[in-house]
Amino acid sequence: MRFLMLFAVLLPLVSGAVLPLFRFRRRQRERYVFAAVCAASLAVLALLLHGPAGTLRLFPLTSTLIVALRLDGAGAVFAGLVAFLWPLASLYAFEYIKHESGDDRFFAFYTMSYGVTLGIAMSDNLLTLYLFYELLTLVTLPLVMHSRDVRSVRAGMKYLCYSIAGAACAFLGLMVLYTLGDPTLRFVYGGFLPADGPRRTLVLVGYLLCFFGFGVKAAVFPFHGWLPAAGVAPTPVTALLHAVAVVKAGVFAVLRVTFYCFGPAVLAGTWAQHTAMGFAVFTIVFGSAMALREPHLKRRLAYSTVSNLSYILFGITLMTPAGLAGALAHMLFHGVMKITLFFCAGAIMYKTQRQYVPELTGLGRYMPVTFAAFAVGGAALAGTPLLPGFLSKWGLAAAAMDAGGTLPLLGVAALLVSAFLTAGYLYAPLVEAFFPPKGAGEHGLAQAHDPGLLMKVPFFVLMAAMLALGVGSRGLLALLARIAAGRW
Amino acid sequence: MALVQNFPFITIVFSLTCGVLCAVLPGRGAKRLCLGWLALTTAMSGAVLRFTLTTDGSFLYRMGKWGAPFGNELRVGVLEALMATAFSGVMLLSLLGGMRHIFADCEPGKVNLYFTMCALLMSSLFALIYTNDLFTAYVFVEINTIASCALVMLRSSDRTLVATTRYLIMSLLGSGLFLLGIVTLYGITGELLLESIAEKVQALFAAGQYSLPLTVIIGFFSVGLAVKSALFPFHSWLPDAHGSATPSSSAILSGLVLKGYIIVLIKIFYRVFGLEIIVSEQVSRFLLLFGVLAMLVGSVNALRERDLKRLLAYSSVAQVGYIYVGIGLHSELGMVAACVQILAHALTKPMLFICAGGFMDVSGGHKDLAAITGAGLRDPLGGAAFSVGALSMMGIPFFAGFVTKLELARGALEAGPVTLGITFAALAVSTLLNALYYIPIVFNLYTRPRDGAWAGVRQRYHWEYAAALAAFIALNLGFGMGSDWVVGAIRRGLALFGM
Amino acid sequence: MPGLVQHLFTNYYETAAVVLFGIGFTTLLMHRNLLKKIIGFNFMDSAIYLYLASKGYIAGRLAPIVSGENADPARYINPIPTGLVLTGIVVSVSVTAFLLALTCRLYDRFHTLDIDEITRLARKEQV
Amino acid sequence: MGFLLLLPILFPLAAALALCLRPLRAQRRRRAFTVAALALELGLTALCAALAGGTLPLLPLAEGLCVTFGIDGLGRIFSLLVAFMWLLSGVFTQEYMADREHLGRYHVFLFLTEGALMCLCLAANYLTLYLGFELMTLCSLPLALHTQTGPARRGGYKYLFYSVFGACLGLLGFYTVHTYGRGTAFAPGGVLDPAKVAGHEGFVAAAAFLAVVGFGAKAGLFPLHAWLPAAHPEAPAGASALLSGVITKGGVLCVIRVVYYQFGAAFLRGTWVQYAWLALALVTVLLGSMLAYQEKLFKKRLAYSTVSQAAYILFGLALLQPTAFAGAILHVVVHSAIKDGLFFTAGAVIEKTGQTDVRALRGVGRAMPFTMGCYTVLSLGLIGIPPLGGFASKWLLAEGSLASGIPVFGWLGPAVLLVSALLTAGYLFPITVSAFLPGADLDGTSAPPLEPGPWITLPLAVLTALTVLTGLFPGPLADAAAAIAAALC
Repeated sequence: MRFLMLFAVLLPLVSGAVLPLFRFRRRQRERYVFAAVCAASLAVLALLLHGPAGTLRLFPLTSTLIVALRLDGAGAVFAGLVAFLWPLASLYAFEYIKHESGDDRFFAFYTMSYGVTLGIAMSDNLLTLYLFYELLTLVTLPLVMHSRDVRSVRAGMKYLCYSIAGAACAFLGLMVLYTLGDPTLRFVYGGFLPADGPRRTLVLVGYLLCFFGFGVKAAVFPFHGWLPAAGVAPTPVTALLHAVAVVKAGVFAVLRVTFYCFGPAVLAGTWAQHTAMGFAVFTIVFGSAMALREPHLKRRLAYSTVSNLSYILFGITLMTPAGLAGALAHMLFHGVMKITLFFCAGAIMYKTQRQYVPELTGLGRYMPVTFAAFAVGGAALAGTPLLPGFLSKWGLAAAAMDAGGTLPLLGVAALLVSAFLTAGYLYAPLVEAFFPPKGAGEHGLAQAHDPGLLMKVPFFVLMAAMLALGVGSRGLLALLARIAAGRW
Repeated sequence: MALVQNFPFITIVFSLTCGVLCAVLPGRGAKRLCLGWLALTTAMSGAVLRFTLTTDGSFLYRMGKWGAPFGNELRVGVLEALMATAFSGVMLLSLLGGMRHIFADCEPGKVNLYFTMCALLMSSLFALIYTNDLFTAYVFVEINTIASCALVMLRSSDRTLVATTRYLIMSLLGSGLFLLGIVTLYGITGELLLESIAEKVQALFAAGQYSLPLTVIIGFFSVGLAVKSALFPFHSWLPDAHGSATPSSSAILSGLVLKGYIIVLIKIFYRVFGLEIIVSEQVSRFLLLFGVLAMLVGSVNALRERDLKRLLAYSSVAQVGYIYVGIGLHSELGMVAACVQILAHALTKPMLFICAGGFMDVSGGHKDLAAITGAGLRDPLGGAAFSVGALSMMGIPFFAGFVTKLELARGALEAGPVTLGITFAALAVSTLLNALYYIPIVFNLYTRPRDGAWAGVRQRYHWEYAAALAAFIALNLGFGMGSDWVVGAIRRGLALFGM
Repeated sequence: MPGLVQHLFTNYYETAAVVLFGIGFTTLLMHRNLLKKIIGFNFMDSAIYLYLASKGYIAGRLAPIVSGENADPARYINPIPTGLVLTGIVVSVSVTAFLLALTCRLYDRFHTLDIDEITRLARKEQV
Repeated sequence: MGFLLLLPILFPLAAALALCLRPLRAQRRRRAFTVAALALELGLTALCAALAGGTLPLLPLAEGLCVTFGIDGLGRIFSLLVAFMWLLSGVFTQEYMADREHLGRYHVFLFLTEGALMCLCLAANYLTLYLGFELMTLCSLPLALHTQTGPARRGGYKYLFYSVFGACLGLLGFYTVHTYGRGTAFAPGGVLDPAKVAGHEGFVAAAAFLAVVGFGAKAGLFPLHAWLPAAHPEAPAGASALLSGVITKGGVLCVIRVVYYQFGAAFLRGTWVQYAWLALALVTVLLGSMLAYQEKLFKKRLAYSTVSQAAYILFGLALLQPTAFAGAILHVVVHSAIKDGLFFTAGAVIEKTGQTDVRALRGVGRAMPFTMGCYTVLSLGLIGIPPLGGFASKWLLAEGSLASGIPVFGWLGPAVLLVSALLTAGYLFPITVSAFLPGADLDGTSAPPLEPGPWITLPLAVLTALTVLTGLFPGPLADAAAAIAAALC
């Protein structure tokens, strides 16, 4: 079973890397990519069903620092999410990318990032995580810069700049752990730093370095700028990477650092926790507010991601098992919801070349499936009961209320304000699309229609998934609670 | 005395001889002799390294059998042997990798002189590594200077002429200060052997005498060697010299020559003054400060540079800054980090320069960033090696640069809060800057040029180029993954220094 | 003050060396003319050799080439400083030669000895 | 008989789905289907009200989160009210909107909204209530937006954002109850756990207040009332009637559930929350009346009137006193009937004459005697003239207020109610007067008869009758309300 982890990580990496060598035609390439992605996803599925398998040590870098894989509860959540969404996004990408050039390069890196993301999920220790984290930046950069025009290159440089700076800071935090904690950096639930160890200030500064360093990918407030800019990438990339894989990798890394390295025992109640939580709370409101005033649909969704990622960070920085459970739930649910919304935005762009919210006027009638998916996703994200967003927000808020204290309560307030703003920025496009002003010109709409089957299938699957998660995730939530308590 | 113990002396002296022989041989013959000899010295240094590791000690080698206090001595420990092995290996690979350019760039009939200079340079590097007295150090510093200037100049163009002149003048200033330091130290102590000076200096220091002259002397050594190793703010000559020379020269100069001087400085700091004095004289503060500035200034300049080789040269300025930061941490861990960086950079930068040469081959001889667009596709091996180098420079795990970052951060964590803060900030910013100029280049390398320029051009691989790059890649990865062994060796070496 | 003056006059070798070194160093640094730079460099080196030679000689001791019954190292002058001076002279001669050769070639090419001017011209040509 | 609870909720959804899948384009068939379905829904609701009991835990979403339905006295009253009003509105719509656009969409959302309201009425815990509230907002939004004109869209947006904002405040109440209570199932007297609350009284009280304000937004409670006059008048009259007459009562039901069944009347009695709430309610009463008084657009005037009248109910609830509670419940029913009727008349008048300004309605009484007659009766009821519906409820409210013994508000309330009643007369009655007695200068003899058809007049007649009946026999309803109140206060 342990080697299955290696298989899941290496298969997409290798098959992506060698893809350009084959000089495929389009159909062949699609089959090849889909086969590789599905095989990796099946491997992940098998791993999830099998439960925790031991550690697979790959390469020792030094006697203590070892690149190793291990799948534990938190990793399984992330891996499961990614494994579920990647095949869907691939289907979507096959159709979407048809009219862009450079398919080989695109799919090569697209497949490789899958392996890297799984690597992050299955990291056994912080070093391995850091390694894959850096790699993720590098393999996703070409995807951001895919179209090679000035805007995308600039966005790519911004992305690179933010990510590398973040990783550099995180590395320094890693070194603090390495020196003051366990030099193997192996993840242990509850952390491996002694609770009353020496050099507390350094420890806390190290935590903040890690938090903000990894937080860059999680788009926490002062470091969020790259995410809306990166929206120039092709939509499958924005949807999968900038709503799920990359940003969740950042969140996941913060989770690992908080719960599995420094440990709540060391951090809870310190100024470091308060700082981190303060920034998360602020970002929640900030991201939503920015989304509300952003007319460009994809950038609006990106700001929404900024806000929602901080929901998760907020749950993590509560540093209670309940908070972690809420965070994990939101990590899962947000992934499903946001990818749906991005797919919708992409389908609209693909079919009508419209990118701004006011341009959506009246489209609802012509692209019913797309907008139905948007409606479901939007309602879910706004926190309507019976859809998944409500559950995770409820979990987060309940955890915060249990934790008590000014900042957590402020966080609850931020969640509510953000829910309100979310409704504002997601329902508005829907109203535009379904209830256009009377007599609004409908020219150019006639040829607008729902995208082809390959893009529609993900819509249906995702809608079904959202409904299912909304009403049937009791067992899942219980499992997440167990994971969050360190019992998996 | 075991046979192995003669090897250091043999490598030095026979390198000189080899240089002389090369001067009278025709080009191809000189090449064969030089390469063969370098392979042999690598093997011999390796043997010495093995010997020191197994005996776990250092030994002295007296040249001319004169005893202290008069003689010239070599001192061989783990660290010296390690450096010698690495240096001669890198020298060999750098020459191999840039061989085609050497023959293309040198004036016909003068190719053998290139190998002469290489042999002389190698000899001086060995001597700088092994020397145990200031006299030998001075002599070989000068040989080193002249040989490296000649290496720059042998690619005959106006640009190299000017660059060589500036390089030479700066070097002369540096060696002048170095010599002044030696002389002043001799004036106070009357000794030239490192151990003997150390004894006297310790006594003087303990008695509180001559504290001002001692400070001035440390200043002479530091500034003199800093000029020669292009520490900020004395780096202005470097981009010209390294940017305009033939790829092998750039590789050797960036990878080895700069480091040779730094090794001398480390020796003087450790074996003459001892950490205590260095710390109390606040010299390390300055080194740290200027190291940090070098890291930033070098990188920022590199970021603005559009010429690949000059960019790499500026990157060297930044990388030298890392070494000085390590020294400036004034702790054992810091010194380990400095030594690691010497090796890591010696393995990485020459590879990048050789790649730059390869890219020039497939881009019509141009070396500005716009011209090499897509060069990675036309020269896949070069592209791969350059990518490895770039990742190493960014400090990604698995690559050599990561070990430096790791050790430097470890060293910084032992220091006080201010030093820690400065070093951490510098590390973070520098990592970022490195990524910002290396990653776009790598990206550019794999972008097909829009205008279809150089379509159909492919690198015609010669075994020398291919072998050199393959070996560099392997060494870089090996260093990154086997750093435990290297760091352990360095630590033992430093312990033998009398830490 | 009188003490200092007296010191300066007693150690006249050293005083002269320091003055010479100062002249050489400033010439090397400040002058833009290559030839003057080379001369400055020679001044500087000479100053060092003077200083070293004066330091290396201990009155009343034997030159290390004298051998025989007085083989006690304590009775010899250390030969290394002298060797250092000799080596230094060799080095400086060769470096001077190298520099002069370079200067010739630069003058041939650019018809000027001003290093800044030369740099400027070379850069212009490149562009 | 738990599953019976699902019938009134799921049946409208099924009807909506059927309409979605098979749009009935022919007017006759759609008319028959709609009326039959709404009547059947009323029957199902009655069946459910009569037979069902207990609770039905339906969907366990997570630990401590389960969508649960149940029925009690309050639920019976509200669900029957909803089903009844819906039927009338459905009937009214058949003629009123016979030739409008997007009728299929309108009907689908009409059914969906009914289902959402049923979910709200039959909710047995906070989660289900919140679910119903959200669904109600989302499903009724298309009704408000229906005409897609500029003002309608603006009003719709306002409606959406005010409601969502209110829901967010309600959600805070949910979180609070969940944290400080013994679960969130509705129980008379509240579920707060004193042991958990101890030390956090201030926060819990604040959360309760915010929840009241939030849910109160749906009932037009100041300061979140501004959406109501913007959204209600722009919808088709059938929808305005439901929005004003019934959906505002959804907000009232939420307030009742949260205050009386979650936080508990005892917890809030005498606290600043109660006083602030009372103050807000009274301010809204006056504000609504005055704004209605100076408003010239007919439907907008009615919308302001709703603001004022719904605040009567909230005032009664805020007193936390059994008599006032009974009065509030009574007023819920009465106001529903009257406001529905008034909007029907307004719709009919506007539809037939094309005039939206009240000043242009001179002499309408001659053209539409029956409609305006009903209007007169209904407005008398709203003013509170005995023996019509409004009188009994207002009487109970005033009585409860005086009996509550709350300083200042105890006597200020009735005074404000009185002033508001005068204002109500002031803004409703002149229309009647000018409709029937236009003055000598208007030549009314040639006015063609504009009386609408039976699909409009019938619901109007029913509502007028209901107004009279509740005025004449308020007893059973008041007793039922008093019985509920006894357990709560």
